[in-house]
Amino acid sequence: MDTYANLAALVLAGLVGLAFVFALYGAVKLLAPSRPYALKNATYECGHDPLGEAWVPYRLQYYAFAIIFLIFDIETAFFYPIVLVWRQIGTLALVETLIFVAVLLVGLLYAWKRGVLKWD
Amino acid sequence: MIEDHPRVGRLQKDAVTESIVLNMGPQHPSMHGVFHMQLELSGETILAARPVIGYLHRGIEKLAEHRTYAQCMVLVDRLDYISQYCNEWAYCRAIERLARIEVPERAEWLRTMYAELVRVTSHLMWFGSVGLDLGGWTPVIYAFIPRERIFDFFEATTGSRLMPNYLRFGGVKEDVDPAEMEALHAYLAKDLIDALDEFDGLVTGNEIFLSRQRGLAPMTVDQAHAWGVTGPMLRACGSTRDLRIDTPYGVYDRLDWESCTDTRGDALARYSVRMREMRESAKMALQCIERMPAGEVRTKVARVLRPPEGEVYVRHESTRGELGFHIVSDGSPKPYRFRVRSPAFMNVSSLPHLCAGAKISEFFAIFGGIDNVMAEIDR
Amino acid sequence: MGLIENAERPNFILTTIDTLLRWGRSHSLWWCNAGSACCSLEFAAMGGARYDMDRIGSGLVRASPRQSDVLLIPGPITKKMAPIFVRVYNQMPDPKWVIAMGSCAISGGAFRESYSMTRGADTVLPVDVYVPGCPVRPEALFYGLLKLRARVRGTSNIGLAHREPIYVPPDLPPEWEAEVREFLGEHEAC
Amino acid sequence: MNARIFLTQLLGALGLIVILGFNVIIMDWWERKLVGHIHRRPGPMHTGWHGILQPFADMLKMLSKEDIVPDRADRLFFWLGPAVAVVPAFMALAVLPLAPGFALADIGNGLFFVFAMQTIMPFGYTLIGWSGHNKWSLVGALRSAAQLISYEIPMLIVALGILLAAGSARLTDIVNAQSTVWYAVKQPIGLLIFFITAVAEMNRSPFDMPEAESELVAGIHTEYAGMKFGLVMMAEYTAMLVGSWMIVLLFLGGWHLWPLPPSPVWLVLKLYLVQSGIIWLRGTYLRLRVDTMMEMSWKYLIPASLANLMLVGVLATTFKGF
Amino acid sequence: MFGQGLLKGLSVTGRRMLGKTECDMYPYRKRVLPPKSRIFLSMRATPDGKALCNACLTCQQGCPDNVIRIEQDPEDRKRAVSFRVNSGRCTFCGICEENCPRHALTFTQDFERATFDKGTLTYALIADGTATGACVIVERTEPEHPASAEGGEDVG
Repeated sequence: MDTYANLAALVLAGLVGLAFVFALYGAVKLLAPSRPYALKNATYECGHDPLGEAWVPYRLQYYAFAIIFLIFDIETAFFYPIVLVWRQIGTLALVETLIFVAVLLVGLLYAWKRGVLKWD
Repeated sequence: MIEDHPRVGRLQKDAVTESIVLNMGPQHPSMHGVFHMQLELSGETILAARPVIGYLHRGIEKLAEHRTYAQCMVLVDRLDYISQYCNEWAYCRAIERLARIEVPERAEWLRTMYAELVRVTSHLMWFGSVGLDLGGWTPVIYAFIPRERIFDFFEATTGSRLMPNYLRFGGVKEDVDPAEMEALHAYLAKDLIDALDEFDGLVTGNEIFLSRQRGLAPMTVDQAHAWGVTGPMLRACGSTRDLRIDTPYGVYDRLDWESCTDTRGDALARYSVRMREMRESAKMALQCIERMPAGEVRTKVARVLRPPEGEVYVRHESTRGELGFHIVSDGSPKPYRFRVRSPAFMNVSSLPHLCAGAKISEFFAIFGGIDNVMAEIDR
Repeated sequence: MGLIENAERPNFILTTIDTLLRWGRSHSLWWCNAGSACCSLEFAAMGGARYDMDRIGSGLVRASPRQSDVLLIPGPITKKMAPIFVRVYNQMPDPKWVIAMGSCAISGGAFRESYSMTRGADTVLPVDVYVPGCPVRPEALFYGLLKLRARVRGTSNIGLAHREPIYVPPDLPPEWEAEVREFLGEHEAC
Repeated sequence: MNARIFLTQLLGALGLIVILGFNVIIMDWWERKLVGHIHRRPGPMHTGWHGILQPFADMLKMLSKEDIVPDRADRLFFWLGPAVAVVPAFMALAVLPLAPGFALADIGNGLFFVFAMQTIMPFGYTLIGWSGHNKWSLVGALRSAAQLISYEIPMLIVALGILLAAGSARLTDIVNAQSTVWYAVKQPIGLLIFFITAVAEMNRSPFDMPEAESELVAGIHTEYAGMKFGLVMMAEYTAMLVGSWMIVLLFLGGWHLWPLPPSPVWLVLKLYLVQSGIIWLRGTYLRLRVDTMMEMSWKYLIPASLANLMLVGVLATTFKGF
Repeated sequence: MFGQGLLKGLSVTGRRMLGKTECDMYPYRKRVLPPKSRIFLSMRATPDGKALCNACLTCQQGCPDNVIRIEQDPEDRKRAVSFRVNSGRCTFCGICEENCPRHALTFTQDFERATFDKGTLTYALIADGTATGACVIVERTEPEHPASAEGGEDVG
């Protein structure tokens, strides 16, 4: 019961937050003048006509970072249960986690040595 | 490098990305005026940079041909509005050499003092804008505090904070009140040095700042000569060229000072040269106040000057580098040809070479180190 | 919609809202600075510790015109720069104001006779406040800002949409147009 | 579910809006004031008593500014972006306790809920930046995404150390575990790393890459005018509130201030002290370079946070009382 | 040690945060500008409304920016009927003040001249032969110093 009430509260908070944002949009609609014309709605680029498109296949320097990020994010999810019951398990948890972290670190080190961790 | 790996490299080549062309400026917060760079970016890396200038081209050189020599002083002030006294002095020297006008002793001392003071304020402005470019708001506000104090002196003695119109052919406009000089002496000797120490504490030793400047955009002396780079930028690559020593003028040969140089040639070297130059200039201004002889400050010159026919080129160490005035006279009260060799223009010509391959955020660190003034570049 | 601007005639609620909004606007005029020349230094000094325009709520210099209220023209408008200023002005959201700072922006000043200059900002933009000086003292600009605040606070916006036509960017004089086009043509080719 | 609980929760949610609005107003004023005094100038001064009405004036002005939607922008995401940035921060506020158990939803997994919400916020920033069809904001958006993926991990790993010590993910339990000694004393390295990553996650200087005023004109919100820009600022301040609230709860003992009796006053006090510290950083430092920032996380913070976790693990295994 | 510079910076700003501010509080307290400060071109006049100007046109001809317009009295060429200054063009270089043989021109320190109307930037120092309110009233009618520009020739 308590869990459901909490969940409902979270959903409610989200809805109220959205309502708040849209209430502000509504207030702007009411209070602000609106005189759009082509030059005003044109893209701003330091006072020039933009050359070319902005939505192009843009080069992401952190493509490799993103993959390592995924690995580490999942790893934290694996950590989560074990740290909660750490005190019950004791030394075994420490040894197991150490091995896990060592493997991860070796991976990170490999990526580092390969130069993946260089933003370029 | 990941690209060197046979498989990964191929993958990256297969992923087709496009470069975007970005107009940076003229309406941009850290373009120090209305500079316009067309950047071609791949990701955040600059592939090519094309500077576009002329947004502040006011035609000063042409306007000057329609004004008398004295009236040109107004334009010369506005040529480089951060180092006005240096400009005025260079122009006066050109005309004085052309018309063979003697300058009284005290006037030379006064000119030297003002030129060094303006070097301090100019470098303070540069320091503030470097801080602003690198994302800090505090340095620029702090830099304006000593600047305002020196401007107070300028205003009290010459009548204007920025555009003094103070130097005259054959001297300066009027003598300076000794009380003002006393007050300035007290300020330069202690408070300014304290402020500079504070800047060092705030920025110079800051690891974030060092990580952004160290080893960035190195330049060798040969490159600098090839691009016509002068001034603190040139001295930062190891050259000792300083017109105040090489072709002495004013009273520089009688002052106890040394030219600041660095051998690293990177952005940090340019920074440290300018920071040390501020202290040297303050020291020189102090010596000028202490040793200044009494006497006349202005020789009598016809109100409408008609220099004899001929031409002259004068080199002057402005705050940004070698400022040259080439003036051709045809004997009339107006210059026949008025041409300025602007240091900032030459310095900024090195920008496309320096920033190719840099990141966007590195670009601003490089650009700040050049210390350009658009008014002088565009004229 | 624009409740205030499109209103036909004032009533109690509208005037109250209008007064509130005018108060808000006048106390938070943010700058759009296209720092062109000497006067922009004095503008920077006005943000500095001695004058501190943040005291009256105008301390934010927004880089993007979309977020600013006052376009400051701190120097000469050359013919090459004029289209840029017009574009930046037009990209600011309404309501917006323009301050011409210094002789160059008022009339061309020292460069009035030059071939490459416009003779003042009002040839291309609707200027609200003229601040004379060359360069303008920070205090003088501060006074100009106070005057603008008084105007913003004192002018009712009710029914403005009916009274004032949309500001149409002026066409550049044909001879400049040709020059600008010529320049842009070369420029885009590179 | 009965109506009374619903009404209470609705009131609570509205109360959160009050907290959010109050925080934005106070922080807007306090930031300008504090940065002003760092700059040796008074900051807002003449709008009300010491400029206290300044945020209201700004808000009224933003409400009455024209709302520009560029022609080439993606209209839907242009509208949605600020909402995606504000709402998660708002939902995170719902689980943050002000006093023992006094939160809108004191859920058992509160710690990770807050992290989840903090992770959604940069999506909002990315949407904001991408939707404007402006190159400046595009660069800012991608920087924002890069920042997220770099600083998320050390933050989570440091939080694992707290979980390990507290044995519960309920925020109230974590705070109550610090009734005698704060985790700031037990895990100082953790506090340092968490502080750095929290500042980075809330995009504050010296990690304000997505906005980067002097580099990318106005960064992600270059095309945002009027109240939409105000919403982005609101999201930023709320993120700052959530981030410093987490620091206070996890490391600074929440409502505990030994030897004084626990009270929400201490929590609010600590909250605003931490936020003032973040503003102090802004007044002092230059911006990091974006690649330095990324490498700092991967090369230093992640190994350090893993080491911190292992250290805490060893200590917890060795000393039962830790 | 790494971090030393970071801490140093914090100490600098922390000290400043607690120190005094540098602000002038402009609209409430006005700083007295130095008397040499060139802000507002005006003219010396006697209490009975006579301006010191003798309409020699030196200032008008020497002005780089055509700021000054003087209209001479056709009967008495030493008397100006009107003397108008367009401060919207002025660069405040002080050449007019310096060249004035009678030291009639002077600068006052009134800088609060921002205006909504560009036309009001043009003001008269002499209108209808008498000095206007923009003039500074002085007791002496004779110039303080003999003309400093002796030996100079008129601007051609």
